[in-house]
Amino acid sequence: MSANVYLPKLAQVISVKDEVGGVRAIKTFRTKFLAEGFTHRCGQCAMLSVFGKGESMISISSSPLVTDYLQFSILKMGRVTSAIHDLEVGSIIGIRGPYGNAFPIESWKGKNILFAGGGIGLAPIWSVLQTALLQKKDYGDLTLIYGARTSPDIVFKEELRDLKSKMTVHLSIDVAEPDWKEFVGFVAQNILDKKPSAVNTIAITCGPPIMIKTCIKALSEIGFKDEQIYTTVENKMKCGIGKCGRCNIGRHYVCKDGPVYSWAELRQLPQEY
Amino acid sequence: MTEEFEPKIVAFLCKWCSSAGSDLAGVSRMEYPANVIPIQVMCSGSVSPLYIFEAFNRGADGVLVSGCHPGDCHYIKGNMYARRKLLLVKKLLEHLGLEPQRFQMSWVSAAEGQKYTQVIKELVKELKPLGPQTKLRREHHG
Amino acid sequence: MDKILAKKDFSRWLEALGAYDVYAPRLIDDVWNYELAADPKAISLDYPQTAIPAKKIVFPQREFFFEFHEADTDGYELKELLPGGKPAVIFGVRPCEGKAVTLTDLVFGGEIKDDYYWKRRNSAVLVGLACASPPSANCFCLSVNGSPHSKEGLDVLLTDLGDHYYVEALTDKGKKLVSEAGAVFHEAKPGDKKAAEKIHADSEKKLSRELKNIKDVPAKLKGMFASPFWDDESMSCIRCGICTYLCPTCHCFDINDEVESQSPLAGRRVRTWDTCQFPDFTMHSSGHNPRPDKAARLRQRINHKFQYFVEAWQNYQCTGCGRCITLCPVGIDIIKVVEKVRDHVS
Amino acid sequence: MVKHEDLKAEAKKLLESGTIKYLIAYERNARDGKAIPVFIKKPEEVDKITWDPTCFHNLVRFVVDEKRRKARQKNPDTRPVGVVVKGCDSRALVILLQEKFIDRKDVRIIGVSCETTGVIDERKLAKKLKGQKAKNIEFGPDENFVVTTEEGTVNLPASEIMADRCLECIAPIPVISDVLFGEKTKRSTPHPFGSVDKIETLSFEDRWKFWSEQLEKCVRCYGCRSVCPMCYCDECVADTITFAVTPDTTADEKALKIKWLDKSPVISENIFYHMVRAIHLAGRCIDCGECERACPVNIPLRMLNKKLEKEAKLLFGYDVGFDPDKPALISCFRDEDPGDFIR
Repeated sequence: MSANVYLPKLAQVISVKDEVGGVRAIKTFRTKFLAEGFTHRCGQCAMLSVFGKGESMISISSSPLVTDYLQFSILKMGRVTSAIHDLEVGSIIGIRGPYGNAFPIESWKGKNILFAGGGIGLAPIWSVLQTALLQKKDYGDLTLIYGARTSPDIVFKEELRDLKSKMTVHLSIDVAEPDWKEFVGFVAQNILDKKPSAVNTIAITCGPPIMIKTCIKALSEIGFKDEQIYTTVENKMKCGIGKCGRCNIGRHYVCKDGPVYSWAELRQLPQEY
Repeated sequence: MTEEFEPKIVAFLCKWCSSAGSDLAGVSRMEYPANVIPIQVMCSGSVSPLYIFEAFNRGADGVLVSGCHPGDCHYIKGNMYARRKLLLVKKLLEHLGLEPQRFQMSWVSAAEGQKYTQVIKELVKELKPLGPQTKLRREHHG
Repeated sequence: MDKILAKKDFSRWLEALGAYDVYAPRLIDDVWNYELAADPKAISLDYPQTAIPAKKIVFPQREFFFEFHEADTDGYELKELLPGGKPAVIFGVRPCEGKAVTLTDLVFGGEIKDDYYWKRRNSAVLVGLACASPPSANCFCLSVNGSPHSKEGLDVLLTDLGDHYYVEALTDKGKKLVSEAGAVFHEAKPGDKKAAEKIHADSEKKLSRELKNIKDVPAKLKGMFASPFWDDESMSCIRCGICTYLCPTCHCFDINDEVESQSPLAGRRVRTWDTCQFPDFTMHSSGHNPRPDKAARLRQRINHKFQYFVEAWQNYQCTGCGRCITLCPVGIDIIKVVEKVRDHVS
Repeated sequence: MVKHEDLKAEAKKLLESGTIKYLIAYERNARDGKAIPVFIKKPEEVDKITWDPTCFHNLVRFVVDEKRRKARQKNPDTRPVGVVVKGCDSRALVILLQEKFIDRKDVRIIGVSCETTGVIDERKLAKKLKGQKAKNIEFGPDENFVVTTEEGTVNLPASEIMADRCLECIAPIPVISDVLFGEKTKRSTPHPFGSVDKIETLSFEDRWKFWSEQLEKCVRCYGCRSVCPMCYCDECVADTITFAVTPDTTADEKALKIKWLDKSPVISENIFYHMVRAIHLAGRCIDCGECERACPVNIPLRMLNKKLEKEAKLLFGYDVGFDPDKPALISCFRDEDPGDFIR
């Protein structure tokens, strides 16, 4: 098979989990390559192909240390993602990648890591979080501050429940609900409320664009310097290899030079994302 | 025996009259060629030019829009709007070079099962000599 | 050694190129374009600028990536559709388009190669024609590190000496092309060389337009990202794709699936040109659009060519061919816009 | 003769009094002496205004842009915009009023009569000048254009270099305006559908050969749609590049949206796009000829719309763009509309 970069490798869906129902449905898929596939690093993405519909760039949410499947959590958004949501176990899907840079997780050894996620933003964080958990001794303490619009919108519900035993987890929902005990408000407000220490800590924040902007402001307020804050940028992508010219911010092609950026790097680029 | 060309005709039939007319033809066991792919519409006035262009784009050899006689329209004047709009479509298609027989209109009421079969027979007879419609058809190779 | 080709023997060279798909400029409905040459005798290289640049042969507007169809084992079979057929030889490529191809090479090259582009690019032979006089009213190649007789990206450079061409074979592909009909060419005499060099020198003085000292335009652009300058400049833009589709260095593309039959599913993944001037180029499926209006898109077109590409490859992504000026329906002039950026006082 | 001073004086009056937000007019482009659209905000800039045979743009296109821009602004300046319109352009305004896309109070119309001539066709002029570059073109006496090139000035008969749209023009005088410049001369147009009649003499096969060759050249740059004042849909049904999506558009709406044609510039998709555009311009196209001028590969697009304009006139007695209160062509009918083609 030539290394033709546009030719997807075929993979089979081995498990489908309904994370969130309703109009903004989210499902988590695990896929296994039919022939030889590829390995990835935390934060990298892959182009998922549904033949006849098109392609969509999705971040790989499983840890690179997990080798027998690739996991993708997908929000039902448009033509391709809706087609992916119709797939069942056993369906065949095209995958090409891995694309983009990765979180520099090796350079964070010995540091604490704070994860600030919103809605589907937990997916790109999950690969880093799982990797850090599997190498717990190499890292300081891990904290997750995660929020969603409503409690049904929370992703990885079961995993979050048994995560509480391994690391500090603060959840939040935007609007109060009768039996909701934890924080009510936006993730950024939750950060200001919990005030995690910025000493020797790396912060990663992913989610809708407005959430990222408010969280970065909140993190800066509680002492995080620009180089300590990392995020991923979601732009429309078609080729995934920095050729089709679509996803650029300034001279950077997000699909190749991103999607992972430190706030120190991102704030130098034109604010066009 | 070389296989004789059988034109594929997409027919937009108004639910209130022509479609009922075609049902009457079927119920009465009337014989007529099976070249038609019927699409029921609420009124001939609701047939957008897009449907007609799409039918030809997907390979239809002929398109028929059949509605109610003037005065019979369930929505009073839908067929009158269709008469004007689809004549413009017909003129445009002919301007581009599509043979006039390929796009036609007819008035067929719910009671005219016989006329429906007559219209289809004539249509097939006129389309057969023209052969397959390759002008507006979507090609995939090359 | 350089060679001489009598114009009357030109068609004999073409006739010897059976192994190639021969493209040459042809006039159809008052518009010149590179077309497959039907009759070698009818080709003449006396023509102004083509509407669509030579990029359309190396990077065609529509290209198949692969075929997919549903296999019976409820999987899919993919059939790669790499470009094949005879190599292309393109006659009459202007030096600005030759250089443009070297710029698209940078984009499609790098550590991840685009096989489709390179299959055509590696086999294509570009026969340039030096511009004795500017082919368009808006040529400014000299202002963007180019020249009317530059050899960049070309395999052969012809210079019109009146009744014969001065032929310089520049690359192996060029030398091979010349050797296809070696007998037709004669050794160039020193007088011919001097004549050609004189034409080259003279042509530099005849350029129709220029864009002076734009050294610090990239830095200026960096500071003007949020300036209302872009709203005023883009007021008359009508958001069509002419300036980018017909630009020799624009390389943006789209990838879509075209379905031939639904069940069993069969179709092709197709690459087509795309342009940053269309709203859906950057629009997320949520409706969020980082470039919501035509001011942002004009800014992107200018920044990409005079800042981002310069930062990435130390070269302007504009070779001064002037098509976007000539063909813009509302007269937006990239030279004027860049001059205003140069003189902009924030 | 329309005097530039009158135009400038009117513009200055409107700008100084603040009745208009800005004026959309023509300015001479120093590069090649031809007119380009200009947006004049301050009274002292009125000297830029020109009126000459190269004012071929239909400026009503920018009235449509203004409406879109106003819709996006939080508290927009609701004063009207001034716009200079020729006879054909003014009928584009009539259509926008007829379709309630704009209100009469949104525009302050400065009408300019083409009198007995019109605007040039750049390609005809270039052929006539055989390589020389025109530096300046003015209206001249008794239906001549005064063309200045490097070699000097020459009087060319207008009819030889005028655009087809003007040779077949049925309304040289603006049908709607707040102020009108130039004589209201009557003009007889012997064959207003001349270009279309040529096609009708061809057989169906020859017509198809002509149109398939022409529309195969289309590169789908959408210059024809972008330059057209009648093409103001937020989301074009034929080939949406705008796709009006809001945060609460559901995924299913987006997924189930019909993709009428492929993005590939092949004959079947090109012709589908051009047919949809032509049929959507039936009874709306006022033949300003800008689509044909903007087309970089020179496809005779006018002839598609002109055909439907002719049919609307002959079959339905419908005149396009003269009366803002009349219903649209396809939202009215007459009992005596032809029906002989119906079985």
